[in-house]
Amino acid sequence: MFETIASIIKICFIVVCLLLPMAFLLMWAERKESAIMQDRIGANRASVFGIRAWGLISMMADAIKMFVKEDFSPPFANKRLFHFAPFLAMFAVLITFAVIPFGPEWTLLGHTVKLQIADLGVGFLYMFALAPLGIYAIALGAWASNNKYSALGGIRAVGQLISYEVVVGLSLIGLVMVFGTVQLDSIVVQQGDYWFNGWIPKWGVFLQPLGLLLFFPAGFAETKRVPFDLPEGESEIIGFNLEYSGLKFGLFMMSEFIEMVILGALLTTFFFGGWQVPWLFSDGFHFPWGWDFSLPHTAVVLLQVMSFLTKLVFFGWFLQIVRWTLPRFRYDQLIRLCWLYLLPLAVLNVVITGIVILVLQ
Amino acid sequence: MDFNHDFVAVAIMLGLAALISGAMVIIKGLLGPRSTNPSKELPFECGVEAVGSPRRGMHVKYYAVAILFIIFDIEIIFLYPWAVHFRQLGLFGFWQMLIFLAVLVVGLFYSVRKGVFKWQ
Amino acid sequence: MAVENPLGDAVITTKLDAFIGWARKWSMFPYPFVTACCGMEYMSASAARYDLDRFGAAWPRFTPRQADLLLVVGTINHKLSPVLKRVYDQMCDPRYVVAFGACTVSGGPYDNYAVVQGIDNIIPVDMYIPGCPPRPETVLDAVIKLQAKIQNSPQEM
Amino acid sequence: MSEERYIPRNDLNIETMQINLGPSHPTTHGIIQMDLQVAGEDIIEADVIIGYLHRGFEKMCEAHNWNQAVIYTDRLNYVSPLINNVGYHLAVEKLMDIEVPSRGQYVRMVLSEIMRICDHQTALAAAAMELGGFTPFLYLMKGRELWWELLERVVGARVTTSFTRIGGMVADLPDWFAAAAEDILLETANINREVHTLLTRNRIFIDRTRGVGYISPEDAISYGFTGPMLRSCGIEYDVRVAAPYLAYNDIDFEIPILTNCDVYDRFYIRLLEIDQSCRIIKQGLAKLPQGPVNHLDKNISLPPKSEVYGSIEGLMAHFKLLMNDNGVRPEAGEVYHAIEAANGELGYYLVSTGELCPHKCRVRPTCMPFTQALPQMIKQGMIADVVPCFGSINMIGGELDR
Amino acid sequence: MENNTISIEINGESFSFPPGTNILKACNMSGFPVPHFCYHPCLSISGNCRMCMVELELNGRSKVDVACVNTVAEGLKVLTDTPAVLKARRASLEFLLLNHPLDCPFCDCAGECKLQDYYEQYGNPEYSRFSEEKVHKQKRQSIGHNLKLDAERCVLCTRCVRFFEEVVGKKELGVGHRGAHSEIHALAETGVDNDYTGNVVDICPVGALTDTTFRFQRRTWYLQSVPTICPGCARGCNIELQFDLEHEYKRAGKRAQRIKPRYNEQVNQWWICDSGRYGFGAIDDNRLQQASVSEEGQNRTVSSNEAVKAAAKLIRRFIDKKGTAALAVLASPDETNEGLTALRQLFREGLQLPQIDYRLAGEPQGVADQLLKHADLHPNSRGCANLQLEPKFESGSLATQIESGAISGLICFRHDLPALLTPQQLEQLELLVVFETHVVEWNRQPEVLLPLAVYAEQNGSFTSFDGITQQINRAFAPSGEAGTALELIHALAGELKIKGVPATLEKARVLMSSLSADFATVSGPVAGPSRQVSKEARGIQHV
Amino acid sequence: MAQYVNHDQKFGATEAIYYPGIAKGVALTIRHFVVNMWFHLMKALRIKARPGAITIQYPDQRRVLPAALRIRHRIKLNEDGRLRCTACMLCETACPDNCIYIVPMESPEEVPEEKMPAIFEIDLARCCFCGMCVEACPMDAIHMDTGIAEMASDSRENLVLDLESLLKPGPIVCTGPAFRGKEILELLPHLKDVRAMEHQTQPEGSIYRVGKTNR
Repeated sequence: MFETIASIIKICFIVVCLLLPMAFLLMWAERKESAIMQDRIGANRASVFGIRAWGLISMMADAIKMFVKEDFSPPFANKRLFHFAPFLAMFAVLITFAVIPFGPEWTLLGHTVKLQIADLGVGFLYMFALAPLGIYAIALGAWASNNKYSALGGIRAVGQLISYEVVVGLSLIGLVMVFGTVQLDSIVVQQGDYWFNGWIPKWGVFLQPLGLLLFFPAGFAETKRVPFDLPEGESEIIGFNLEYSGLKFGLFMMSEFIEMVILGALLTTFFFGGWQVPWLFSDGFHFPWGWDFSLPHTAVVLLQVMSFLTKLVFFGWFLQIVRWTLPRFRYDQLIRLCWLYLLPLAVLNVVITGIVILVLQ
Repeated sequence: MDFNHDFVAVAIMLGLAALISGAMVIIKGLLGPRSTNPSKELPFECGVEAVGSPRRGMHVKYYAVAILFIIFDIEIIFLYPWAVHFRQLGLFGFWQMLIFLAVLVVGLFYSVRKGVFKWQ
Repeated sequence: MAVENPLGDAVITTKLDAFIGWARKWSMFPYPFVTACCGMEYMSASAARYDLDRFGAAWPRFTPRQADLLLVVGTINHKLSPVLKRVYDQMCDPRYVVAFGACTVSGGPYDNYAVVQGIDNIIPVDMYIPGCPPRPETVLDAVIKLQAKIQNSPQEM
Repeated sequence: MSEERYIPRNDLNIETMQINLGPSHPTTHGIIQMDLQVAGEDIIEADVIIGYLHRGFEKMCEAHNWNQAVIYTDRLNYVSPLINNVGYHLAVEKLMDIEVPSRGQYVRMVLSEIMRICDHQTALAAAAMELGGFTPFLYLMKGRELWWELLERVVGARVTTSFTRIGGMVADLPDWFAAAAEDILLETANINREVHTLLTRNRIFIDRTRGVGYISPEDAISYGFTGPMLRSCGIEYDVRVAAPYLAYNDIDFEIPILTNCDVYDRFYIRLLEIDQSCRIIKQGLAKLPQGPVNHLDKNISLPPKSEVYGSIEGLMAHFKLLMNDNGVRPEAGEVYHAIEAANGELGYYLVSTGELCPHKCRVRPTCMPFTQALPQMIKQGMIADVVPCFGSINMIGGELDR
Repeated sequence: MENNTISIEINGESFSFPPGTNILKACNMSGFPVPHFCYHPCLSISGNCRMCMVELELNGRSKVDVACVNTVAEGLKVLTDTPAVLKARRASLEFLLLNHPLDCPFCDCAGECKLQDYYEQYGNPEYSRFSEEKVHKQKRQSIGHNLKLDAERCVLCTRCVRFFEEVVGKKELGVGHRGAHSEIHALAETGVDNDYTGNVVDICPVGALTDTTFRFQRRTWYLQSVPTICPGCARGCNIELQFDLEHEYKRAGKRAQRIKPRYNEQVNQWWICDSGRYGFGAIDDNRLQQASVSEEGQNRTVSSNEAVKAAAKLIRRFIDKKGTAALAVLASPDETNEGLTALRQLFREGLQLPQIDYRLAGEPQGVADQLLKHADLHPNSRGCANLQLEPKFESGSLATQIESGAISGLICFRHDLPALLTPQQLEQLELLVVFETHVVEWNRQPEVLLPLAVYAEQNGSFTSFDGITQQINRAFAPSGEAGTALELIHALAGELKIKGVPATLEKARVLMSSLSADFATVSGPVAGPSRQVSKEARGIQHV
Repeated sequence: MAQYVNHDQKFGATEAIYYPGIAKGVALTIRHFVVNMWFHLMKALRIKARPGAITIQYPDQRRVLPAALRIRHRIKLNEDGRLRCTACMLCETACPDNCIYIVPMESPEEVPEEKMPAIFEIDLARCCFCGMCVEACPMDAIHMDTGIAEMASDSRENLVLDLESLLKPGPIVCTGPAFRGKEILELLPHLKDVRAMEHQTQPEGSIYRVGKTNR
């Protein structure tokens, strides 16, 4: 019973306090951050009672406006699929977060709570099984729209997303080989180890640098953001969602941003130590140069959760930077990049990892 | 590990996600003005009238990629259990999987030579 | 569907109207119907120096379904006018039209056989921006005035 | 959708789909319609439909007098209006057989080069934006904005300059101009570097542009390409060298040549030309001679305002020039004069019958040949290639459709 | 070489002129125009503007002198554009402009001002060296009912003074004060008062004398001009009708702007009387725009075509019922010869009507004077007479015939019937078809009322009282649905199935010329309306 | 003299492996971000620094507008407070768009200029802001230097300026002061601050030097 209540609280926390706000923040960052790096100001005029909040209020206006915008359902479309697709897009990204640990075990009032919604033994498989639901959402929405641009966008999306799905999967094999588990929590815990007398944490980024270089573009491609925004391809085919109006379009957009949050979370979890803070152990900091700070358990947990969030925010920021820096791929180049560069390299990564592990054994 | 409990949590997650997404879609369906006119009921194509339907056979190249995906994705699923138990399997397991991967790579090479990724 | 209040007490509806009007005025996704010279100033107005984004009106949506604001930027001639009309028709409510520049307002210097003498002959216009092309300040001024107009008009829901 | 058209294209019976890019499409930043037959991502057939911005340039010029017509030349290539002004009035002056004083020529040259920079920056910005690079777009826009704000202080307008008159300019360059231009030149070079960093050494960008939109040098010549488009095909032709006008003969500069005939080279050559324009501006401002900018004949250029307000002679000369039946009337005859505009050879063909208005005012639009060649360029490629191809030809609707 | 000519050399070419010809005239006639302000071929020489400087060379001695005062002499060599001459002219101009006010912005003469023209051609490339305060004189003086004098702008050429003295024969203006303070002033307290005052505005080379009717109405460069003939009286003065068809929004329907005389040696020389000059208002004011048909007391507006059809039906029915003798036609002496020819063809040759006239008893007569004015206020009475548009047999005036019932149908062109016939007489008419240019108060509505074009709206010709047939030219399209007499009569003939009525001007001319010797030559500029006020036309009006 | 120079580009391994080029680009944008963010932060902390963006925050900040600007028209009064315009119609004649509409009338006896406009309208909807009317005006009456960019309106009728609004363009009749050195650099945040200057009332600023008046 306690676990169920805890789960509900955790889920509410994740969804209400983490995913949606993070997506919201990312949308804000999308505009504000791009503005700052482009020497401009970005949305800052919208205000409530004189509070402008650096343009955050503008995002609120966007959301409200999308709610009260005309809900256009094209008579030439397949109505059921047309309305189902945005639902599916949102649903698919919301559920993915279930297996990502955002904190260590927390002993609270005698109960031990895992700061993770579901520590499934098949965490990886859960993710790879459910995340691609989003592909269906796009494919269905694009097809249902019955518009040539969206049809092109849809078929591009399918081609792109399934291709990079393979690389995402393959690039993480090395990581699984290193950690010997597909349980995400376990992976994070193992990243709390250290090398070289505790100087360097055993984070995925050090264990699998090539894996990171492969996973990062592949994961990025899964979020359909520039330079991988071919399904949208605004200046070519306007986008797979061009017949959607108001919030239905907003849901597609929001799912993209949540995907970015998830990508950030996955990068954090796999390669940057998850909720681990370097040299923070369950009883406090133990620095390799000999300094020690003991901290109460709750403080440690909070620090670690904060660490997770900070990393998340950083990757959100970084992904935006990349998104606003690069031009867009072409479809065939994208596919070639995936199958001819990333995929063989991922295979190579598996082989190299195997050799290294065998040698070290 | 209480698997039951974790799956309950997943179920709750699924339910909540469905609730949120569904609520958004349904509430959106109720709000907003509505109007129509003959032009609005046509698909948008840069302001000119669309000729022909989008719903017809897509180019075969897209399907070639999809077929490759099916092959490789399934193989990757095979790789996961192998990777988890890689340390236990040792060198023999490594060679086995190397052969397996070699076959895959040969397949990939074959498809490259067949021009799956060539678009013109 | 206009909001009717059978009680005659319009407090709630006007508050709601004001609220929705507020949201709509700060979130205008433009559909830039860019044809000619004014496009240069539209680029300037949306670029860093003048930054239309500050008014929540900088994210161009190139599909009329998602756009709120039809920015008709540049000369519309008779060959192009059906295209403009169709794009306007395909927009979702609520929609606002800005005639950007002299050519769209009145035909401008092109008082001849080829050019539509003001797009208000084709579609209703909410805001006229004179200038050939209008300076970015004028564009921003038009956006501010349009926001006031949206805020003060009854909102359809 | 009942009217399905199945067009068997090849042995595989690949169905093609007809897609319209434009008239109102983000790629077509001028208004143009591209009617594509696509099989998957490949373009099988391409048809370019123009005329969406026809606004009767020639007829309007014929209805306005020789000086008034300049406002219509502004709106030809609205990215670099001043070059158009200069070209038009050089043609009129050739018709009237007069020459602007040497300061006037230098001023025209410097302003033309500034406009060339703006034009290239805009073209590059648009091309970058359409490839998804919004940040380079904004950086380049920033650079253009600098020049515009400088020009605004001299000319009074940001885009439509209408700055030249027969026999000179509306105003002289102020004395602070060189100092201000110096700083902006630095910033322009800086922005150029940033664009290089962001794009030209980026594999994604190279892939998108290298080898795309190929057109052979022979085809380029037979289509009538000029300007950067032609020079990116390795052909050495520039009106500034072939038939020097203004003060280009006194200036030391390079004309970059590239030989790959593709979108990358067209993009790159514009960046290089910006650098060269900076050089010309720098030298031009350094060499700027003293003296009047306007032709001194009272029957050609307006008297100074102080004379108009203060003396009956000035007032009468002013009236004689401005009253409709006493304005400038070139002798009957015809003339063609070409200059190197940002996009290539911009020529004006004028016919005078000795009347108040041009009898005929035909412009050789620089981007017309490019647009004609566009179907050939994009037919080799994919849908996504339309974007860089179109961006690289820098089509300007006002000039194309006139 | 004949005895009575003197041969001189102008710019290297030799010409011969009668003795006594002044050099300015000689140069002008030889195609080497010499600028001048005060000289006018019709006026005495005063030689005060010093603008007509030329270089005269006789017997190896040369000097720069005014061309107007000197007359031709055997062996004289004249050079009109040597540097010395140009310098002298420049100096003259600079002098004339010393005290000239900066009035071009509100001077009506701007655009047709000789000062401006000569400054453009001969003026100083440097601007004025005069930096002192200019002499101020009185502006805006009213010196006659239509004249305003601006003394500051005056260059004291005294053309106006001489015009009144020598042409009109009344000394009404004079020059007062001395030196830089000299100015023109009216001798009488009430200002000038004669019938030719407007001409001084034309001959004034600058904007000193302006016309109050045209003052500030329109800038001269907006005006287009067409050469035509004044319809004011039988003199047939040649005029330029100046009009503005652009700027429609501010014209308020007013097209004709002013009338300027046009030089014709035989008829009016350079002049025109005031009543002709200010008569252009009738072109646009109070015009009949649409045809109307009256049936059983119901009056309705119809198109001209329908009205012509109705008229034809009624005429046919009337003739069938009452015969041709009861139907009278009243042609108009204001119509063109061509229109009258068509009328004659239709009614006299075609329908064989005996009762055709062009006069009506009691019509107003003008007062003739010795210069231009003629008592007959219609431009084409002679044309009517030439075409024999007179009743075939005398049987009393139209009024008495109507009263007697001999005439019960009337087709009338442009006569003020309500004023000339009593209401009873009009009531007695069974059929009244009226072709009219202006709106007239009808106490008995005509059965058919057709709008007619005025002279400015059609091509054609008028024959003056002394038999000179001169062409009039169309300046603009007829107002409303009006048609020319030629068109309407041709259409009517078509409806009446009468052949032989000319449809075009040329056909009418052919027919005409066989009818009277006066019509053998139609004089006048054949060219259509010119786009702008031509420089040539302006040159003549200033001479 | 100009010469043709070949600039062909060759690509090597750094381009082939994507990452270096991308990293350079990302580094550039990050640099922009960090630098701008630093100045934003300084400003948020009320520390005097240049702004973090080149943006003009329009209704709150305004640019210093140059005197040569061609923007909304006005008609000047002369030193005695009389209308300068004498309805000479040169502006109307010079206007390529026919957007000026003048009806002249005779002015009262006491005014030296005999003629004045009864109606003077400029249709901003037509106007192409070419400045030819200013150039044509012989009386220094019409100017386009009000600095008023606020011309947008929701009806075309409001875009017609009548004589009254031309004479009283509003409180912010402005033109920037004459150029003082490096003012243009207001745009370059790397070199100088964005100058946010409120407009000052300068009713009689003219770009033209008015010469001797010896009328």
